Amino acid sequence: MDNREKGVERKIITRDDLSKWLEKIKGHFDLYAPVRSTVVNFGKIERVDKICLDFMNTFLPPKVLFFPQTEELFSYARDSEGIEVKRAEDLIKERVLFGIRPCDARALSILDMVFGGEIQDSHYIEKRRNTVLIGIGCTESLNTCFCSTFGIDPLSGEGTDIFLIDNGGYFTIKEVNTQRGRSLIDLGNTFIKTEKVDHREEAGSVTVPINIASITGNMEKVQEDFWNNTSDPCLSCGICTYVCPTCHCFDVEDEEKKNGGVRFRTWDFCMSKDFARMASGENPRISKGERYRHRYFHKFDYFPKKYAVVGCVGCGRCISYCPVNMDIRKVLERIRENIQK
Amino acid sequence: MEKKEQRVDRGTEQFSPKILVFACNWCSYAAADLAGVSRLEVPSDFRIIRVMCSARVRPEFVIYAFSRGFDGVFILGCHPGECHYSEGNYYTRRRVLLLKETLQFMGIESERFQLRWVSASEGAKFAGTMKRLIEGIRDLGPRNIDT
Amino acid sequence: MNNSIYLPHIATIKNVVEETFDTSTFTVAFDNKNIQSSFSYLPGQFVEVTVFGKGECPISITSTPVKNEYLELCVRSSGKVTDALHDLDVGGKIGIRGPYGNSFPLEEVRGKDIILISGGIGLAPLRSLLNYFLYNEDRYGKIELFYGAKTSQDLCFRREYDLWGAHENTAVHITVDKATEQWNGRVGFVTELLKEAAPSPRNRFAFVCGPPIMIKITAKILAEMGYEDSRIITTLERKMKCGVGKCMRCSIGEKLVCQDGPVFSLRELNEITDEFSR
Amino acid sequence: MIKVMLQKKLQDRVKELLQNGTVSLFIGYEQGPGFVYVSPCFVRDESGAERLVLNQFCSNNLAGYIHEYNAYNRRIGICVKGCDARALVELVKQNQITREDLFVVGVPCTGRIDISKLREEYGPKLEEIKGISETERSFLLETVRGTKEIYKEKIVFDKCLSCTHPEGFEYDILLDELKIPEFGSADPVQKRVEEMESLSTAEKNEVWCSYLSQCILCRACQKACYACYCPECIFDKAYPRWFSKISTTAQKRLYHLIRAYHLAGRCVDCGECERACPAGIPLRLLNKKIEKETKKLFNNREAGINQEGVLPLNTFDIDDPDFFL
Repeated sequence: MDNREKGVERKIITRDDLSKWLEKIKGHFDLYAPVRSTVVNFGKIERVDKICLDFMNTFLPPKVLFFPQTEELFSYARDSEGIEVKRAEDLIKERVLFGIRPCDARALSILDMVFGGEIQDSHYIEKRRNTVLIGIGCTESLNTCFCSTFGIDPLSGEGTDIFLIDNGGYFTIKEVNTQRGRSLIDLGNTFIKTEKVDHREEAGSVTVPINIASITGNMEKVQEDFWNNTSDPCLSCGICTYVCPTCHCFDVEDEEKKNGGVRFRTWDFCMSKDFARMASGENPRISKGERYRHRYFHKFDYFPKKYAVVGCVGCGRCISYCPVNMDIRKVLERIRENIQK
Repeated sequence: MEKKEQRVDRGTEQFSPKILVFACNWCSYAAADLAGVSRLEVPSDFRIIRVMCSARVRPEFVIYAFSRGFDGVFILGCHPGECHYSEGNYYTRRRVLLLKETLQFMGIESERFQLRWVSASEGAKFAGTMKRLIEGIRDLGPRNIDT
Repeated sequence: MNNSIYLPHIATIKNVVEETFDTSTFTVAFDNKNIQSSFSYLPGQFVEVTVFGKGECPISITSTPVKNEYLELCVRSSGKVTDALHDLDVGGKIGIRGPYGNSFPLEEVRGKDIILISGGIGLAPLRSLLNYFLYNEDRYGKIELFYGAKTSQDLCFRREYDLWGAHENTAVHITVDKATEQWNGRVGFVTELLKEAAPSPRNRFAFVCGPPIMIKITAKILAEMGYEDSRIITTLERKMKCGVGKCMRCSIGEKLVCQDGPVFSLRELNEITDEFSR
Repeated sequence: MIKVMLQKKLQDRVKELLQNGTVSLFIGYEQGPGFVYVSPCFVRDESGAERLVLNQFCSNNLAGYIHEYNAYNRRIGICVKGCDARALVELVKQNQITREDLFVVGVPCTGRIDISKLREEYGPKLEEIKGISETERSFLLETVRGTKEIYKEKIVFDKCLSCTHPEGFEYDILLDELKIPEFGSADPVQKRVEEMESLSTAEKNEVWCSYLSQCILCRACQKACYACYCPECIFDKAYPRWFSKISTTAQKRLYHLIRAYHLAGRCVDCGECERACPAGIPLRLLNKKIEKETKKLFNNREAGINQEGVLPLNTFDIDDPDFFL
């Protein structure tokens, strides 16, 4: 399918100019973008030429920037008079996150609902408020991508402030969605040109979507045996939850130092045996099957019931990093079959 | 993010290390007592934990101590053949040697982790050993504390 | 920026009463008088108690919100935080945030007869409720407490049974699983006690709190007696961290114990498709 | 061609085993997401045997599952390569299972393909690969764009380059003769250990810090290990707490040190930890170092080769080295 349009007027920025623009942004904001070491991850940029643009999906999702693996909640100091509690000082400087994919942008909007709402988690919300998102569309895809299942358009900048599309030699500025986005564009005015280009807008081919509507809401119909059998190869490690852009379960731990200490919150994974174990020794999810079931229910049943959105965005990270190659798509397909039975 | 914690004795301007000592109840703990009773000069930079046998010290204890920022960990036990439980210290010897090598490999100087034999009657040896070992740690300087 | 929901307020332990060998009731008050006077809660709610350096755990409030000068927390030493709490003496500083969770349906049961069934430390949240009922005696009908513990040494709030029983329209039935020499009361499980008394389900609500297995058995017995699911009310325990519905640790089905609970009617629990109903 | 026959042979044998009740569970491999991705497969009835696959991508060491499923099953059938049998030898030696509880199907192996190496050799589009066959020296990948030949040495796991099998292990069935494949190059890990040893402590620290900065404490390395079977893991223990999830370098170092040390003399070098690691940390380095030291210092043989013997830290020798005292 060639939907290459000829001679369409578009705002574009060349690759070289993009670096200059980002350099300029870096002068005003803290810039975060994908960097490659053994894996590609979002990191703070010291030098613009370190930014990795030939990535598909980062190893860790962008949630690390808003809900880090380990985050200080507060510190306390003890003296003869008592205890004083001091909230962790979060970032004040505004940040720009460059290179977020549409699936991850959706994931952030899901996390917004979790950490926002009636009771606001200020640690997350403040970081979120202070960050401008520059998205990049997916003109290519991995064979693990299945975002279209959840109605995500790999070429739409929903949830981002600015949305670019990589056209090889240059980037098209497809969307500028917010005031904050516009002010960033203003910074790059000298680099952004309006030109007639042979406009190419092709989404990467994504796996055939799964009929998710038939699954959510019907999860109860799945027999118990199914979970025990499906979870058999699972090692109960934390990879799938840690690399998941929407997983948000956390643990709270104190670290005592001399005359004070710090309380941290850390990521936690529900596949861990002691995730739900109480002090009394009672464990409501003692078997691997029950924990596995809980993970799927959280994403495809509890999320829709509570926030009216599925807690999965089809980024495919859990598929690519699973040490035993368990495939969430395959499991969903089997759940669907099981429901229909 | 490596932080170097400055622990300097105000009086002597000398680095005062944080050291943990595991001492066997039947020998070196008594030796420490003896050293004290005999009013021998012993450096004061260490904290001592009494264990029932040097083999009681699980390697995790040592690794944990290092993770909590200790500059040195010493185990003191009975001389070979004199273990109260007949052979505990032989096991310790193996474990310690292997752990020393592993620590070194992971970037923690093996000199920071030491094993010595001190019997109950060797108060002077205790004082001398501690002095020498702590001097060794002073020479190494503070450990890079992981944050 | 001191607006984090995770910040505890400093409170001081004012008094400690030993209930059993591993359970004590702590009377605590916030250091900040304004927080203390504005701290309002209802029976059934809980607070997150911080022992600094050890961590945080959810504890149900056992005092009744008629006096705002202090809070009472009945705690069994069963983990890192609760052990550390027991090590603290009068004057010790702890952190408290809350109150969290829903409360017992106080309005719904107005004018009704009530039975309270509890085992062991499960009396703690029910004590708050019982005292609330007794304080507002005119609004409620006959109140009966069925309480059981392993031995007479494991009974909590021993000093208060007579006080409760002295009220008109109130009955207190105590039983122990295993008799010791000092005990001359009833011996047997609380469920047997309940079966014998067989309070009629007419115009009556049942509140159950205790170990999970006891809740399950009691709920079954009550159902056999003819109690409707919606009239059997229980309060649950789950591992909890945040208390405000973010950490997802306390979920039973799509419900979160910290927000949608800890008080649930059996009907609500039966609707949840999770471990509990299985 | 031979491979396809073996796969059929395996399916038939498993069907038979389940039919006559010899085993109640068979652990093998099945197709994962794409031809090159293989998942462990748990077969409980004859019809499931069809799912089993056997090819050069079947690399998981399935021995890790035995401990978990042993209690619920009368007898477990398991598919092992020569190297995985080492884990079985160790599990028996460590009194975790009895040999009679297992039905061991030995499968021939000429080197297993490391997906990350394959990705480097072939490129990222691994889904194009639809089939595989092999010659003496190379693998022939059948792809949508024709057949591609890649030398074995280039894409097999490091551990395969120094393949070892246990001595005199009795398989219940052998699908084909087990041979130790020979490759032109040697396992690079030994050399890397030596390189690491030659660095100064500060440099070592630096190298590890850079590795550890990638670690996300997901503990996949531990869960994938056949030898991590403690009912209550020290890292899970709530009270006393040895390990917290606070992801500092200190915590990560503690984790990796304890994990590696607990495997002293028990590590069979199956490389599952390194394969499972999503961040690409070379964990075999640490295991190999410990193996090397136990060999050098205590004259200990590699784990899982010999069916007799005691774990090196469960014993001692009066003449153990004491130069460090």
